[in-house]
Amino acid sequence: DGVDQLPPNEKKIYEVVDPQVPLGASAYKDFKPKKGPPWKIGYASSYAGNTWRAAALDAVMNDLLPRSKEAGLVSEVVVTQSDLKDAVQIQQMRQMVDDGVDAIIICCSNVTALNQTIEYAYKAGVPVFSFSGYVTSPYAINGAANHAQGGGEMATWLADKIGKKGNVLLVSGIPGFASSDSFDKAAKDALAKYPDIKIVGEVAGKWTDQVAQVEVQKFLATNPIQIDGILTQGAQENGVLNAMLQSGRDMVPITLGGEASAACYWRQNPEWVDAGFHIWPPRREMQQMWEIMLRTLEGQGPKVQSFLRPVLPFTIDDVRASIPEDCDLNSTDFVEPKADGWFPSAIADQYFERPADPWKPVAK
Amino acid sequence: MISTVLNTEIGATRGASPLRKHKSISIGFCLLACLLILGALLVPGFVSPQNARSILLLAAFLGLASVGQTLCALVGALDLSIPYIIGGANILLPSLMVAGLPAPVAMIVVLLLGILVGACNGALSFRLQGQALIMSLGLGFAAVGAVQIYTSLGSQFGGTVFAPVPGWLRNLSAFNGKFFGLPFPPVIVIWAFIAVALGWIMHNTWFGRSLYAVGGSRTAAARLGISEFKIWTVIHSVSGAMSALTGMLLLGFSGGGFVGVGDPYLFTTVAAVVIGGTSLLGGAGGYGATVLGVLVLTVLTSLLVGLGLSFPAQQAVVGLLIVPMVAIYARSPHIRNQI
Amino acid sequence: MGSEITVRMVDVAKAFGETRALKQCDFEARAGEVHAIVGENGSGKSTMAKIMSGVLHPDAGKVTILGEKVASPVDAKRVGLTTIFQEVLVADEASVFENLYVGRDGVFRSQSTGDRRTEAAEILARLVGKSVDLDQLAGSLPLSIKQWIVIARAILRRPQVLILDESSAALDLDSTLRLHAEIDRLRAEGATILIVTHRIAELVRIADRATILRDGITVGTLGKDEITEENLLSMMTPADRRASDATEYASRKKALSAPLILTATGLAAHRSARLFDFDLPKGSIVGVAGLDGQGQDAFIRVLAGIIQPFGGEVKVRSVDTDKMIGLQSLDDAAKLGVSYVSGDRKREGIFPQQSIFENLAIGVYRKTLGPLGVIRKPTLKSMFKREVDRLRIKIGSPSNRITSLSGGNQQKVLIGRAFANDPQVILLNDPARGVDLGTKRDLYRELRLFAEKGGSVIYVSSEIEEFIGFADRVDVFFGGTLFRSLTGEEIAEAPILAAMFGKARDASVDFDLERTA
Amino acid sequence: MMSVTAFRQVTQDRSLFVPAGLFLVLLCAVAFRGQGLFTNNGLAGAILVATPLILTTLAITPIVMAGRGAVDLSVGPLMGFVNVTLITWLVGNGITHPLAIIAWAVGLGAAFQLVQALVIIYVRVAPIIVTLSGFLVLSGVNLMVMSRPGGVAPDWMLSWGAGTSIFSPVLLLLLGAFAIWGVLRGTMFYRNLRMTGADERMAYTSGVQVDVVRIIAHTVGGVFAGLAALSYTALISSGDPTQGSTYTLQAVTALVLGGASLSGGRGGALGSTLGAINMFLISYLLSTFNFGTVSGFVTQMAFGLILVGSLLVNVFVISRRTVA
Ligand SMILES: Nc1ncnc2c1ncn2[C@@H]1O[C@H](COP(=O)(O)OP(=O)(O)OP(=O)(O)O)[C@@H](O)[C@H]1O
Ligand SMILES: Nc1ncnc2c1ncn2[C@@H]1O[C@H](COP(=O)(O)OP(=O)(O)OP(=O)(O)O)[C@@H](O)[C@H]1O
Ligand SMILES: O[C@@H]1[C@@H](O)[C@H](O)OC[C@H]1O
Ligand SMILES: [Mg+2]
Ligand SMILES: [Mg+2]
Repeated sequence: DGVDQLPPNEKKIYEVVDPQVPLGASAYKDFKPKKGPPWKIGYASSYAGNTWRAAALDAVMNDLLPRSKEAGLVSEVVVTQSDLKDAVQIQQMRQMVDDGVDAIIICCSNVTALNQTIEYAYKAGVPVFSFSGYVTSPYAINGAANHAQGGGEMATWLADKIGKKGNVLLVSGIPGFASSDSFDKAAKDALAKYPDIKIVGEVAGKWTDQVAQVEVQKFLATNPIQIDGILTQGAQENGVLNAMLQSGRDMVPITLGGEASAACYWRQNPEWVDAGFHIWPPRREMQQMWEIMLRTLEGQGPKVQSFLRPVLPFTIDDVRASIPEDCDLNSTDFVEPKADGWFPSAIADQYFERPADPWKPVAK
Repeated sequence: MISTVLNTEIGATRGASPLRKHKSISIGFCLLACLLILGALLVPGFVSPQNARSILLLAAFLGLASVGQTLCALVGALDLSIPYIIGGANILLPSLMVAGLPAPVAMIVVLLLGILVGACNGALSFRLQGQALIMSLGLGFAAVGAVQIYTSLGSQFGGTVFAPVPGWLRNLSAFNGKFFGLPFPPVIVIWAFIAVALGWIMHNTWFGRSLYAVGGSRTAAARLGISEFKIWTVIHSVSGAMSALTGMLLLGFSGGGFVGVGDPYLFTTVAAVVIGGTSLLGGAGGYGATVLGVLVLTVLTSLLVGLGLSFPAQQAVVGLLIVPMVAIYARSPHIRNQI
Repeated sequence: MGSEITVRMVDVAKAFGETRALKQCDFEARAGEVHAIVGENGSGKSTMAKIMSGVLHPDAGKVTILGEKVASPVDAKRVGLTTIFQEVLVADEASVFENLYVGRDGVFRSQSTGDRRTEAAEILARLVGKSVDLDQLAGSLPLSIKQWIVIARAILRRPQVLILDESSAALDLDSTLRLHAEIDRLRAEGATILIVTHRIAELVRIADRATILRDGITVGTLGKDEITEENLLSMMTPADRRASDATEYASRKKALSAPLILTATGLAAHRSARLFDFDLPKGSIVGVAGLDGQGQDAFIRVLAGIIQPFGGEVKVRSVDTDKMIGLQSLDDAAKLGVSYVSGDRKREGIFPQQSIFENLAIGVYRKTLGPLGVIRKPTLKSMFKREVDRLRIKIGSPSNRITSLSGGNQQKVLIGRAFANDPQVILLNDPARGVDLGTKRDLYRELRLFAEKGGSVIYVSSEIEEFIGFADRVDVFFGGTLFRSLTGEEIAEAPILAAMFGKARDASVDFDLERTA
Repeated sequence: MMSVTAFRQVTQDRSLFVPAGLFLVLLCAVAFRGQGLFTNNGLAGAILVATPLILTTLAITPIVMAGRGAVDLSVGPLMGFVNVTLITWLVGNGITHPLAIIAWAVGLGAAFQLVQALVIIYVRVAPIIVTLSGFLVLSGVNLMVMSRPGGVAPDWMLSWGAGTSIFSPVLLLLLGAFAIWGVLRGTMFYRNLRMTGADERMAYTSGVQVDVVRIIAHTVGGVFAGLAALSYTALISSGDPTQGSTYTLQAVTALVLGGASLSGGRGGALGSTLGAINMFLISYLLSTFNFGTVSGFVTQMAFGLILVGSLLVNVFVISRRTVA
């Protein structure tokens, strides 16, 4: 059941996975929404302070919502933000349910804290979609990159890049949040395979450039030791990069997750690294979740609880193609895969019992 | 006869009294020395120009943020708006610059707003005494909320502002900043200057003496024509100004506006004041003591980091040390002795 | 007499750091007596009281109260000892009723409160002279009623031993009489009453015996007939200190004809009180008397610029221009050279965490400020020395905290603060409260000297004795207004008393000081 | 019955005017704005979400009432400490019996507060410093016990967090706390507590065992903190080492909104409860507006302004006492 129902090439994506990610069958296989389109959607975000969340919200408000309105699928999106407070997010979600939204999208929260609330929504006929991270509730649908795979691949890349030996600083996201933990765990496992590589420090960058910069600076200032490479999660690599630049130390390889600012530095210093990874493309992840949501509301019957995407490496040529020569070192944008390069509809169809084009305007 | 006795006594006690009176200061110095020795023995690279520079830099931020807390503690108040003003200034400055204000103008605007919040704080809370800290918390919430709403308008970011930080600001407070070619960031000098000036002001001006008077006895001070209202307003304004300044300087350090930069200063400023030996009940202590408190706290943290303690462990150790440290010099008298 | 001994202290010693508050204290009190404890400021009276109450523990010696050891106020409560400490300890946030019965029960155990309310209402009515709402918050009551609450709290406990540490210091005469009536009642019931007071007159009236403390040593006990001012003084004060003080002083009529330095016209210190005028000739000493709450307190605060009058104006002659200038605020007062000394030094006088030097100098800083409010310290040192010498303040080091001084010496520092400003007018609001006789005499002498050199003094006091042979004129307040001005021969106990009770001029007073309420 | 005494208290105790008034205004505003709250689910959810804050506010109430400016800063991390140890040490080791869990929560809360009380009394360091130290220590220790949010609450507790019935176990926790308070209120302890807070020297010299009173106040506060931790654990069905700390400021805010005085003597369970409920209602009310991503900031600003306003009203209108 669940993932087993998927075709083999999709099943492959689930081979290296955070064991906590629920892989069973979806509770929404036979789901029918309370009422027909246009639907009212709730987006209960837990945070609004970084480049990534901004891009994701932008994707909803300026791309997905207008298109869905035009297609007569969605009437409005209610957005809330809880400043990383679980109790507040719980209250906001419950209020959304009580106010009659038809579906709720949440983002990358604590993996268990919202479960009771998700069940509450489910019982009220409101499906909950968690994107860019999973929750363990059987009543949610998760959609994201396979962050464990990403952590592993980025760690392996870094290890190779620094010659399989040396000191590594790990800059994690928000400890305890789904994708952050999946990433760290897999990354550490991968680095553990190199006996000469040592993780000499671990700081939390909170997925925010400014925080990452301060934390890394403090670390570098108080730890005089040599650092040979920095393994960081996404939406904060530019902060890490700036901290290195300010420390006056020689530049070392840093893992890149798609922030256009850090990518710009790479474009200007092509020798610095040789690969980046689409592991958190905000607009694509949001689009993926949105389409899953539309399909579910349309009654297409999702087969699995968790929709994982493979992590895609990108090269300096991809960077050159998406940002100009005189790019902005302070950009807040992302280098992302092409619109259908992340979750193509042909593949998406394979995840649903009764696939159809989610964007097809409804006949009145 | 009495007068001759007195004369000799004035002479004799000059030397002895500062030590006795400033027990907390001497203890602070000892503690600092111990920590430095421990660091030198236990942590390789602890005694190095780089480490000294980074300790002083981090201390400078904490020190600047603690100016207001010290002044407030001297009248028995606590200013809980400090972290919020720091955070607010940290995002407001870049956002004003993005909006097209020239940097100096933007900085003055931020500074004035900081002073304004502080002034409201003092003016509204001087009657509240014990509740004053909540007033400052309320105003802090309101101020930071308003700033965040402002900076989020027309942007997708809440609580962060992405804007290039001017090079000179970066130089002021980044690790690799230079002070007239010398290898340390100017913010350290700014802090030292403010500390010396403040210490002098507290002891040699009417403002300083009135501040202690109000902290020691409100009514007695009122009888001398010292306006409690003015004192509260001024010190809270200073606190607001210093918080705004800290927030702006931190921008040069963090490379972008982030409202959370102030968070660590909520209780660390209080800890620095308390460890320094300023009573939270008012009337006794001073900024000199706080400077020591700040250094002790920063060196201790650096030592703990060097020993490989994680952040949570550092926090726990600092917490554990506060009570014994305060117990050495600031135990309250037994109630038997207060009758 | 000859009844059982209820309080016994044998060879008690107590030191606070280097200060030996009690060196050798032997004391006995019997059931059914009023026993006074007298001594100079800092001689150890309060320390004794606190030891008996279980608040402080002696370093050496034995203390037994009704045959038992008392190690805490809880013990004291158990054996039946109650102390009224000098400070008025009342919880503002609690009702009168709660204040009266605080500490009467165990931590969880409670006794029936049925009869308590009637009992409380009764006693309070008797003491205050009118009924008091028991459910009112104590914080909203005037100080005098709070004082009564504290006394009522003690009396309600029907103590076997009652200690009053200067409890009458802040009471006016009428109230004192009611308190004495209460004390008599308790004595008659066989209780032991220990009173600590500096008011010799009071003591002579009411005490059966008096024990004298000097420098922490009990130097002797006097019987009822031996209690006289001379006896007390000779035992309290070392011989060398006594000799110099005894110069007599005659009321100087001519001082009153000097040009006026301060005038108040059409003054209303209370909302509905009759308006009055007041004037102060240069170089004179004017005493202000009155029962509690008759307006004299508000009056002197108005003169000091602390509060605004309800009507009328105060003018003071300016030193520079010789013109009369309005005084409306503390700032005006400072500019015009009007200094104020409060008797409530704990609340509105001292800065407890500051040094003796700072406490004195802070009154003068403003006069010597340089640009930007910078203080000029060097000039202050000589000023400090001058004042300390002048008032014979007993201090250790000037950098010691002011709280290291005894109450009387703290008060002297505050008076020094006022003098140091070189004022033209000094306003003293009951400054000798809780101050011993020797210190008082020092104070009178200095004020006289000040007046002789052209300074002017207004002196508010609740003790009539203080005016006699000291003031050039005594203004008596009654009903919120200036009722009578007394000069020359009229400055004597009977006329002042008469005026205080609102009796008209020349009416003879027949006032039974021993009357019971 | 509860409501009658409550009513009498409101009319008698002026410090309750502001919170009660605010409560009514907010209630009307919420009723006007949205229907959601006054349904079974709405109320059930409100109880579920608001209970941890109400109980933490109750937890600091007796401590603050005991005076000496004893704002207990440690309460938030203490709640977090109970929460993470419960999940890691008990549930993590297979101990899930309800009695064991409840005893642990209540016992640990009480024990920690007892230690703080002893330090305050015998080491004689100002309470705010002791609790600041407690705050730092526990904030650190919580992350050491559990480095990140996670774990699961025991099975029997999962249903508590559903929030679909008003009469849920969470409500029982709340009522339990009120019951404890009600019992204490009837004893002399309560009066002694008020007296100690209002003027400790008076209480001491009058023969109140102030140390015992303080110890009990802290211990009771600790019990409430334990109950708060249970309700919090039920809310998030897991452990979280970071969120507890945010409750400190919220609880202190609620306490003051409820009309208590941080300098002691004034305050009570009713006021604290009203204060905490008002905080909930404010954020509920604001979420009925679609402020989008700035909603958090609007809420924060509104909290601030309402706090300022209610303090001012308290000082300038309600309090009769004049500054001499
Ligand atoms: N808690 C204390 N700490 C230090 N010194 C003290 C303390 N209590 C009293 N003393 C000192 O002990 C001495 C005796 O004080 P005590 O209060 O008994 O005097 P007193 O006779 O009551 O004086 P007064 O008439 O001024 O009230 C004084 O020198 C006083 O300064
Ligand atoms: N903790 C202390 N440290 C130093 N000195 C103290 C302390 N407590 C009291 N004293 C000194 O002891 C003296 C007597 O103390 P006490 O509290 O009895 O004053 P008091 O009786 O109220 O004074 P007074 O009767 O003169 O108004 C005070 O004048 C004070 O200087
Ligand atoms: O999922 C994460 C998202 O929540 C954060 O904001 O940015 C980075 C992502 O990994
Ligand atoms: Mg005394
Ligand atoms: Mg005395």
